[in-house]
Amino acid sequence: MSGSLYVYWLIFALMMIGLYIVISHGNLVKKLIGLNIFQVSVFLLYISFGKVRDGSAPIVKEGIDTYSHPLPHVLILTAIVVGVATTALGLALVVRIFEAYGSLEEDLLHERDAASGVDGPS
Amino acid sequence: MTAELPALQVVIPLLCAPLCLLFRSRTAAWLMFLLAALASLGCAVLMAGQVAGGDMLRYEMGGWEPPVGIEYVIAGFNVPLLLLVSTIAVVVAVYGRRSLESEISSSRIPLLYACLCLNLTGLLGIVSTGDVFNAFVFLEIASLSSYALIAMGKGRRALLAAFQYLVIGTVGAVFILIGVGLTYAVTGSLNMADLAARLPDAYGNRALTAGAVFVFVGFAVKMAVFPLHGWLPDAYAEAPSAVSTFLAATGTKVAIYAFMRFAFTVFGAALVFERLPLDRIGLSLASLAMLVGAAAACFQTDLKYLLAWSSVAHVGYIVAGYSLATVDGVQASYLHLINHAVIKGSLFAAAGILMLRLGSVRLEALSGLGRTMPWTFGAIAVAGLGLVGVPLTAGFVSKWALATALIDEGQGLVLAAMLVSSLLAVVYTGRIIEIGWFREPSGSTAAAGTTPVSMGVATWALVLASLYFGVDPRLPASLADAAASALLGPGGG
Amino acid sequence: MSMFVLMNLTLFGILAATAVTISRLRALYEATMLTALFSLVSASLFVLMDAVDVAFTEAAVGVGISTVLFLGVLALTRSREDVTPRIRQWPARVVVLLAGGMLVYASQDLPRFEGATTPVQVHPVTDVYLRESQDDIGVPNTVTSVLASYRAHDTLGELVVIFTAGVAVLLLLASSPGPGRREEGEGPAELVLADYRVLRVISKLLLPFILLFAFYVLFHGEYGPGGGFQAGVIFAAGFVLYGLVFGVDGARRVLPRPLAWAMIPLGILLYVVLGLAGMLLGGEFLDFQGLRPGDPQAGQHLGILLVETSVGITVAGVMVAVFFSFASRRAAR
Amino acid sequence: MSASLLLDLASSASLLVGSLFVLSGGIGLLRFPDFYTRIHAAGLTDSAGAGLILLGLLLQTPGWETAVRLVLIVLFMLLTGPTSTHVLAQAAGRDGVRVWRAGEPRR
Repeated sequence: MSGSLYVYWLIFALMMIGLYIVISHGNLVKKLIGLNIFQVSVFLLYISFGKVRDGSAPIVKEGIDTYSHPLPHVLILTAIVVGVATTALGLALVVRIFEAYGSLEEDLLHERDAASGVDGPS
Repeated sequence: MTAELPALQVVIPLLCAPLCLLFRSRTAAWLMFLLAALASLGCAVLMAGQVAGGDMLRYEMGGWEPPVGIEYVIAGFNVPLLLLVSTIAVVVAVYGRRSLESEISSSRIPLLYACLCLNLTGLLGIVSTGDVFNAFVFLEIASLSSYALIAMGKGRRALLAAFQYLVIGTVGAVFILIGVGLTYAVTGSLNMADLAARLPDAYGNRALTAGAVFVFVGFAVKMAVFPLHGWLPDAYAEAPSAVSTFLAATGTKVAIYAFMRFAFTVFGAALVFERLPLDRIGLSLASLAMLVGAAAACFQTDLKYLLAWSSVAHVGYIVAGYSLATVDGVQASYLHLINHAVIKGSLFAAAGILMLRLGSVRLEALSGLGRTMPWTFGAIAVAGLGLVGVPLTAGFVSKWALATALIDEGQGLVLAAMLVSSLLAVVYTGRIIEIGWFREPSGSTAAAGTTPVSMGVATWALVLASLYFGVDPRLPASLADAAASALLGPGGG
Repeated sequence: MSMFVLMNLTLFGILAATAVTISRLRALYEATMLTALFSLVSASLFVLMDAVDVAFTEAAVGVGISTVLFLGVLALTRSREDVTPRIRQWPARVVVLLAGGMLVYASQDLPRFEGATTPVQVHPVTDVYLRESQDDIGVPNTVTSVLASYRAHDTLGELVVIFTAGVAVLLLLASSPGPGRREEGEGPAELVLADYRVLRVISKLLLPFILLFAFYVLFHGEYGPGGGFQAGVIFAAGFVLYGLVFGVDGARRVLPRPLAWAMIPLGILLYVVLGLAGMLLGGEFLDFQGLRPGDPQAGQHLGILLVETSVGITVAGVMVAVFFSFASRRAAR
Repeated sequence: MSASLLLDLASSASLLVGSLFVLSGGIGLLRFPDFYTRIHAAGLTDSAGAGLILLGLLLQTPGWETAVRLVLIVLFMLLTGPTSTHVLAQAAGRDGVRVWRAGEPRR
């Protein structure tokens, strides 16, 4: 049984590395990179659900009977788009944050906020 | 035409968003948003009439029968939310015109209205859809637009708040994606009704259990349930006033609805409450949220932060209600959801008026408000009493229903937490009233222009609605009743 | 061990090594390039698992667009990360352990990888998508028919997401004055790669072919991997290349800003109007069967083609606008 | 010796040599001492390695449709690979990256 599960375990490991980067790193760009890795690994998980042994890409041709399932592919196409949309928005925020604070380190940003007064947005 | 309503109510706001971009004029964009809000309200009212008898509207997108295609399902469980979201959108459209103009540079306003339309589209889509993956897509529409809207706040902290929300929110969304994926692997389906039919065979499957956990954790992030509430205070407090009003009254509420929809009509109470101890976890987190949120609200020095923390507490009340998994509990929870949306909306709206006239919503700047701005202060005071749950306000009705439901189930500790939290609400509301009524006006308070009529009217409309729901709670109560019976009844989903 | 397993394991090994290295690297340019590598290798894995459309998109997006955006942002900000304080690692470890534990728990009951009788494969929709679609829609690439017809509403949502991102980026970057921003054209001499003659000649030579390829991908989506989204990204990539080599102003001369901005709402309007047309012709929203009265298959064909086109227009517009927003931010500094 | 066997042999040979080029490019990237020598190794992977592998595949294609695509890919790689290597080297030269001389430490 476990022989057929190796793919899932590998994917889970990748997902967790991504999640770890998101939470543990204080740099905002690095967080977004981690988010990317986390998302791509989840995409791999979905695609692995659709794969059939000896299947081929779900483009119908004469003489081919076994196809992998097209639905996960469609879902992940959508999810990739969502991912890049999030990345673009996050990066735009990063640029603005850097212009406003001069730093991208989360701890430093909070320090600078505290220094400028809790209620006194500049 | 009436058969097309489920699609139209989402498509019209969607269509308005690109039009805002094309016209690039402030007035035209505002009209578009108003049109979007009014149209969705109209559709919601018509659909409420259609499902009043306990019927269910199903709409097959593209003419493909589910589970092959995507369907929209409108029934008792989501009509109240459609009404709520679109009503708040109309109020915010009226309110926001002057408020946004005072807080945002004019070149950005058309884009901002486009984002508001998109946010409305996303929220309505999550509420109406009957497909789990489609719900994820619309959740992302709502989330992305709200990140952008929050970042438009005045200070630089708004940017940071938006970024933090983006990271936490995306992790939550990916969790939902993982959960949906695991469920899909076990059942092969994405349609909620189809899932509900197939899942009982798979009960006991560990992948399914884990999938449910991931979905619930993901939605808990979007709902800002303690301890995943970290993003909420900053996001709500730093956003532009009109945006805070809209998001505070709708954003978390829609996530809560989605949670209930997944829990009761997709995974089913048998999985969620028997195999997973979600009731106990929900009740304990809810109690903690009530205490922590209310206690933190007492220590805030800024009105918007105070209100945002109080939202954390009130999410706790709502979670406590449906975690009981009884009809009374869900009904109370739904009722509180509606009432709290109206009350919190009016409070954030009032805070927006203060922001416009005083340039600040720090509590010390409010001294003497009762004399300089009696109407706005009155709105804050009346709505604040609603937060506490004083009789004759909407807050009292739903808290009473919640307390009864808790007593029926013998949840004494949660009830105690609720009482303590309400006492703390007395403290923080009392502070505002004390500062506003008993202190002498300071220099900055005295120097203020006049409140735009549109903003005052919008704020008071919400306040009066909350009062009306307190005196005559038939409308929200009947909606909540229908919702609870549709959620828990047979064949839901 | 079969060839398939071997290739799988190798690629996963590369992925894991890349991810760990990214986590440890403090130089962000390098981390960004490795992220692109991560995307590329996962695209190879997608091909291995028969998801050619997904692989195509991941390669275009993960390796192309998002890498360019990351690099642009690094050029505007700092490219070095501070040392992560040890105290931050504990919450991360706890969360990762909890989530990972949950996943391992789940994996015990997951259906067998590559199994032909998993719930996913035996669900009735499989047959509809793979067999009946040939009669209902008649498009060989079933991914396209599911994407643009069966689940066209998801695709509309996807388009709205990318539209939202475009609006949000414009809201945050383009229309704001930014510190020290000057009028267009007066900015300090920006780094223009046009000084490199070989690069200039080659990119001019390639540009028409890139745009042509975008159209090929758009219209070939029914028969092979490809479709509106990939086409839009490739189309935008052509202009991004042009913008990188000849500067933002140079690219603006080729694709004026109002045009790029007009493309953003245009695609989405086309999509919605198409959906409403289905409604007016007596079907549901996004029902394409009535587009050609009497011939539902031809109607579906037309619908799918228009869906792909509208997706392509908006995606290209958003990508170009987003890139220009970042790039002109740089010109302004 | 039939024509198909000859084709197979030629294709295998070119695949093998191409793979060797890729391998040596990878080793070079790791072992060479400075920027210029390293991009030389990288360029080798791009042009000779990938080119030979594509040629090997071209000899194996069943129909002309695939062959046309492979030829296009080869052309594309022949245009882009050397260009990027060239631009990288030129940019490094402008930035004043010096060429490594024997005896200096690795950079």
